[in-house]
Amino acid sequence: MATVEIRNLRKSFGAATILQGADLRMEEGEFVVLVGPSGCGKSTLLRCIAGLEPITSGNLVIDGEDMTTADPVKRGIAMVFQSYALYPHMTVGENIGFGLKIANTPKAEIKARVAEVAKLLKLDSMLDRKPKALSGGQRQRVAIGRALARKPRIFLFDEPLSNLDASLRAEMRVELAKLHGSLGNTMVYVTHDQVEAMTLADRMVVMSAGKIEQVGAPLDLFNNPANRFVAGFLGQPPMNFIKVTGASATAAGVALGLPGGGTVEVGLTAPLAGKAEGLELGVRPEDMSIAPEGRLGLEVEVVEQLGGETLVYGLLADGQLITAKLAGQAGIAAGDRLGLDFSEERLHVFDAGGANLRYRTPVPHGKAKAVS
Amino acid sequence: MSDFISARGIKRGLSYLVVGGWALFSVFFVVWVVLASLKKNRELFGSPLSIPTSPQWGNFVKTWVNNRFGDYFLNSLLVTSVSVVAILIVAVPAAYVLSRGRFRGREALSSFFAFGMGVPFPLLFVPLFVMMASMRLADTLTGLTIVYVALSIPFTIYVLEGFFSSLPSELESAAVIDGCSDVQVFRHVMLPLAMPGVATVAILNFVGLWNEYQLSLVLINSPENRTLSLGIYSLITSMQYSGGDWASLFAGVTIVMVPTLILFVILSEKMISGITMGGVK
Amino acid sequence: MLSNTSRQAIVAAVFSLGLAGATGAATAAELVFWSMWNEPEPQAAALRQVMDAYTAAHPDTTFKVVWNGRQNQTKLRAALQAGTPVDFMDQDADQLAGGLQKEGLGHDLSADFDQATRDAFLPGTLELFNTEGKITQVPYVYNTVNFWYNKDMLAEVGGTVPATFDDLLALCGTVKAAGKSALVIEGNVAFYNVLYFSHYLARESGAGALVKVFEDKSGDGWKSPAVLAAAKATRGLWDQGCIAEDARGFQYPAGQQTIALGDTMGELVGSWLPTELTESAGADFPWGAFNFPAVKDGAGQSTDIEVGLLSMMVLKDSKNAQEAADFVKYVGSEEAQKILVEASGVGVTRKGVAWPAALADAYTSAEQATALSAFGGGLGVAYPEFTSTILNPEYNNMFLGQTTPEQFVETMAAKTKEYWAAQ
Amino acid sequence: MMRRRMVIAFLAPALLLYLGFLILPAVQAFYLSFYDTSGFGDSAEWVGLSNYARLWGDSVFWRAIRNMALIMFVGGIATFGLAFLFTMLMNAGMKGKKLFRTLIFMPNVIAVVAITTFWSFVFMPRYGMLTSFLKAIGLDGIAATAWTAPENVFYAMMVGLVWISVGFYTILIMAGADKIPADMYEAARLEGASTFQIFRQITLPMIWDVILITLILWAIQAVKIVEFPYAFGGPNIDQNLYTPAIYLYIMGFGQRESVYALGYSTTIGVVMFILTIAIIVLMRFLFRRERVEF
Repeated sequence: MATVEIRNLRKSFGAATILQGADLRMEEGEFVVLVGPSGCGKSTLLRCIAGLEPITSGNLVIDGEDMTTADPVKRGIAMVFQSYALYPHMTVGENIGFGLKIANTPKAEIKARVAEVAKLLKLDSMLDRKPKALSGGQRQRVAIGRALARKPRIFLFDEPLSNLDASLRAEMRVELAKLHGSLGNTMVYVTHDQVEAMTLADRMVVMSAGKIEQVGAPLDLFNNPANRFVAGFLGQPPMNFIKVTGASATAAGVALGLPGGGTVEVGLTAPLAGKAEGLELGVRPEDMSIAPEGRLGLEVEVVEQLGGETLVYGLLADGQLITAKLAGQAGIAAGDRLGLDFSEERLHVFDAGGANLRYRTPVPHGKAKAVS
Repeated sequence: MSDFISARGIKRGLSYLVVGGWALFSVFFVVWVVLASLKKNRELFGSPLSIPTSPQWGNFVKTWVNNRFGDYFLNSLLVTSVSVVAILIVAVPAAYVLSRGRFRGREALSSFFAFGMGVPFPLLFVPLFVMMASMRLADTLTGLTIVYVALSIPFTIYVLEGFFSSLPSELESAAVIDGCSDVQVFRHVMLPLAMPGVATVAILNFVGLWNEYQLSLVLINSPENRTLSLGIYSLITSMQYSGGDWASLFAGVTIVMVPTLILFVILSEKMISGITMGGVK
Repeated sequence: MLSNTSRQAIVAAVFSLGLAGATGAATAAELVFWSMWNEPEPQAAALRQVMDAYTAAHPDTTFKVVWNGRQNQTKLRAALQAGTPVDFMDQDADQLAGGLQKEGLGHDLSADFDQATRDAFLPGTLELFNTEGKITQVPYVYNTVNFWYNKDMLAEVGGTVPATFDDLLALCGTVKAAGKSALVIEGNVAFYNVLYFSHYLARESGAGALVKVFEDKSGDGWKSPAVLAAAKATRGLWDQGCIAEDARGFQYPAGQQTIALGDTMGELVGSWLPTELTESAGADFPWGAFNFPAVKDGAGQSTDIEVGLLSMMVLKDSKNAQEAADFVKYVGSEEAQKILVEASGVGVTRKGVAWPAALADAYTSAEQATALSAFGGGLGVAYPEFTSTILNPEYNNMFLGQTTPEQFVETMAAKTKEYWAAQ
Repeated sequence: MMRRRMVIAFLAPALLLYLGFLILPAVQAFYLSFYDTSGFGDSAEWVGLSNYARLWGDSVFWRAIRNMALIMFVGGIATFGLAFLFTMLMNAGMKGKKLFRTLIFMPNVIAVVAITTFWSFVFMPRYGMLTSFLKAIGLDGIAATAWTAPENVFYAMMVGLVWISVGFYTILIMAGADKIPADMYEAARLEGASTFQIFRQITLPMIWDVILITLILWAIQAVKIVEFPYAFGGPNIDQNLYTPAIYLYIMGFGQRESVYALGYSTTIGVVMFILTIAIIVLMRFLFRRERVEF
């Protein structure tokens, strides 16, 4: 188990800057998920932690020791790759024991450790097979087994589930969570899939364009996004951003004009001063409800019945497209006119620069969650 | 519908005729050379398409013993195998570093090696001989081997670079994470994975050097150091003044041809898939 | 298995060690001989016998032979650049003349060859390639250029040996009437084909005519009527049916094989032909040879012949030049020359040593020779580059019908002028 | 991560051998091209660029260049045409593809001398196999052709050369084509494309990078070509078969006549080398095209 600290870490390839000064601290035993769209630099950050990419500037500290330039093997890490990266010329057993062999571990010890790991991952019957002869799920488990065998302080996962089909992915997600529970190691996990991120993470790190946008527990991020990017990235279907028709400061916060003539008044945590131009109202689809006298009028274009819930896509009075997610099987058809409403507490207001004007600064950084 | 089928059938048949005919011609060629080696000279010129009436096995005896093809065979085997092993020892690591390393001037160096493929070998004959002689390696199999290795480097590196660069980089990362040093990554992971490519260049170089005669003609004088292809060459030049014993020539050609053919029959699939994997990437 | 040479080297080494102990500064010499023969060839075996005989008589002198094959001189060039010690070597005389000898790398043997020794050579052979009275190469194998033919066939068709070029054309008709061809050529061997031209020109204008034509630096030498006549007459051999039309495509040695197969009566070529065809024609093939016939009103005689000699040369830088010279002299002795004839079936250069039966006519031709010149009228010795890159291919083009005799003359005149202008 | 030490250790042996035994002699040869020398003794004379000037006006050299160009273009069109044809036919679902592929490639592993002697017996007038074959099927008129007469001999040689080359290039091109996903072909078939259309519209564009590399390989080989025509020409090679490398060899190392123009001969080699580089650069420029991803 280990803490990992990243201080102002920068990474560039020639003229291209991939990471522009990341700061992050991961606690012992934490499951940290790096999430963001492709190209945001999350994999590069992971590879910098692993030691696969030299760090351009800044520091990497593991367990209080500066590891910025240390060899990967000295960092006490193991990594599971997207393509599993199993050695095709070695058997499953050799793959799992390879790291130990390189570390000159005695043969008997390697054998015992491989057997132990294989048992844990239910791979015992296929130790003599070559990776070619395994299914996708089995390969995935071998890749994890290989990481386990060396008893690393930190596990790194680089989109490990993206090559599996949907049902297997769900299954493996659960297994990973269990594994984390039983091992208790620090794990750093990269994905672009927000469902994986939400379900697995103790803490989530949302990244975009080489920057860390926000760090926090999944639900904190969902409920209290720092900016428009995080708000839009998390949640399915994504949050609606409604361009307001006008804004004026009030004693409590701001009064916003809605398409179709309605207004809404909400409190702000940040001063509005001078930022009234280009404000957007953020409403999650699931926070909307049907109300004939509601503040938003919707002309329904498409209705998706999902059984447990209903997705309604439609146009506001000024032609903006929004989505509403309604519980149950609502009897709505394309062409209907609906009134929608929402509760003020769940609203977000974003200024032209994307900052959430209703963002509440969380309790000072610390143990967001008790260590298990 | 039946029209359609028969038109297709004709087309299909035509494909087999063209491709099969061409392939059969290769077989015919080998069979003809072997048959020619069993003929009498008179038969050979008078009726090249006939089957030898009384096989002249003596042609082989004459070639193997009198023309010393037995000795040449051993020389060829020695020079070719040692050269191939040395080429691999030298070129495989270089190709690996050139295709997977990250250092300044890598591309330039890689092009610099490729550049050697454009050098016409006859250009090098005299300087090479003088160099060999000053190192006391002229007319030795060692000298010939060194030259073979050096001159095979550009092509070998070119093909192998293609191989190494086609290997997934995640395996390299995985090995690093598993604690491999850079040399261990090469030895335990990348080299075993590049084995098909290594086998291919080994075979290609073997075949090429086995049949090489221009360089050896310049560098080797003594009959006891001659290789098989020089043996063939001396049979051909002996035609002037001594007379053409064509049947023995074909016996010699058969002796030269058989090892590469056997190698080819055993390894053709590996060789062909290898050529393409590296050569065209 | 120990090879001959290495076994010999060991013997020599042991031997010289023993000697050195006994006599101090011994005169024992191991002569390094680079040879144009390949070891399995009978000529190599014969030379080996000659050397053994010599060593038997002169125990101090042993030999280390490198059997290089025909590219001997080229290989020697590289070896000399690298400072490899070589005492003596052999090669075609004309190639030596244009190579080592021209570069002044031959050891002068004049002092070693007294008049009696010189007189023992067949007429002209020792002098042909040795200039300014110096002897730097010593011919030991003698090839004459003649029409080599199947005597039986000549008798069968009822022909006689032609004395004039017209007789030759007439003979062609006779042979053709019998369904055979009188002559055959090798389409790709230009230096064989050019023999027709050089001979005809020599018969017309006398020996050495071709060199004189070329040495007219204006190029006008080619415009003399004799040149055009020679071109036309030799090209005429095709029109007269002397040579079968498909012979244009024969690639050496396919053409000469037709003689062995009984399709053709003969070929204008060196006296090595019977040896070269032994395998296909059999040892008892009825070989005959006659000289290129005379031309009407020509200045040359039919006994002016072209010859191909193989010579030995002692190298200037040899540390054992004297020993080597002694040996080379020995190669010209009756004893050695007889060994060569018997063991390898070649013609040799010493007077009175009979050539093998198949070469009997060649010996007569050599003995009665009134003038000698090298192949192709000797132009290739004096001007090898011009001969091999211009004359031979251009003549071959004309001879094989790709250009006309007139075009040939034009081209040669222009190229000759160009050649001299560039000098 | 690869350390500098390993990079150096892995590269050094190859680099040293390459520099010492290929680049250094090549540079020496280059230097020799400014001299007039027979190569015997020390009689080299500095002549500056006059060897190059002489080469420019040398009709034999131009004939060799012409032959080289013929091999490159005519031989190239034949070789690649046949290689494309075989790739197309074999990829259209022929059985025994591997066997055919192997047999077509086979001549490549056999010594050139064996192949050229075989072909000289094929083309030999009067008794040759081609003549016998044509006579056997009653085409006596064509059978009488002298295939190796001066006007034909170059093309006769080219037939043999193309025969070997087709095998090699078919393998390269087929392997490129094998990397194209099968569903692309299936999609095209569903749209009703013919075998040729599939080849033209799918295979060819998708293996463009392979084709570029094979074309460059072919061009390099065409410039350097020496063994096949030289061996085909026999001990006394006809000028009709000269390529620059053969001319180089003959000028520098002699044929029957004692021509020993070593300086001049290396000049030819230098020009050949420049030609190779120029062709590579030109090809890369002419055939520049985006690599297709799949």
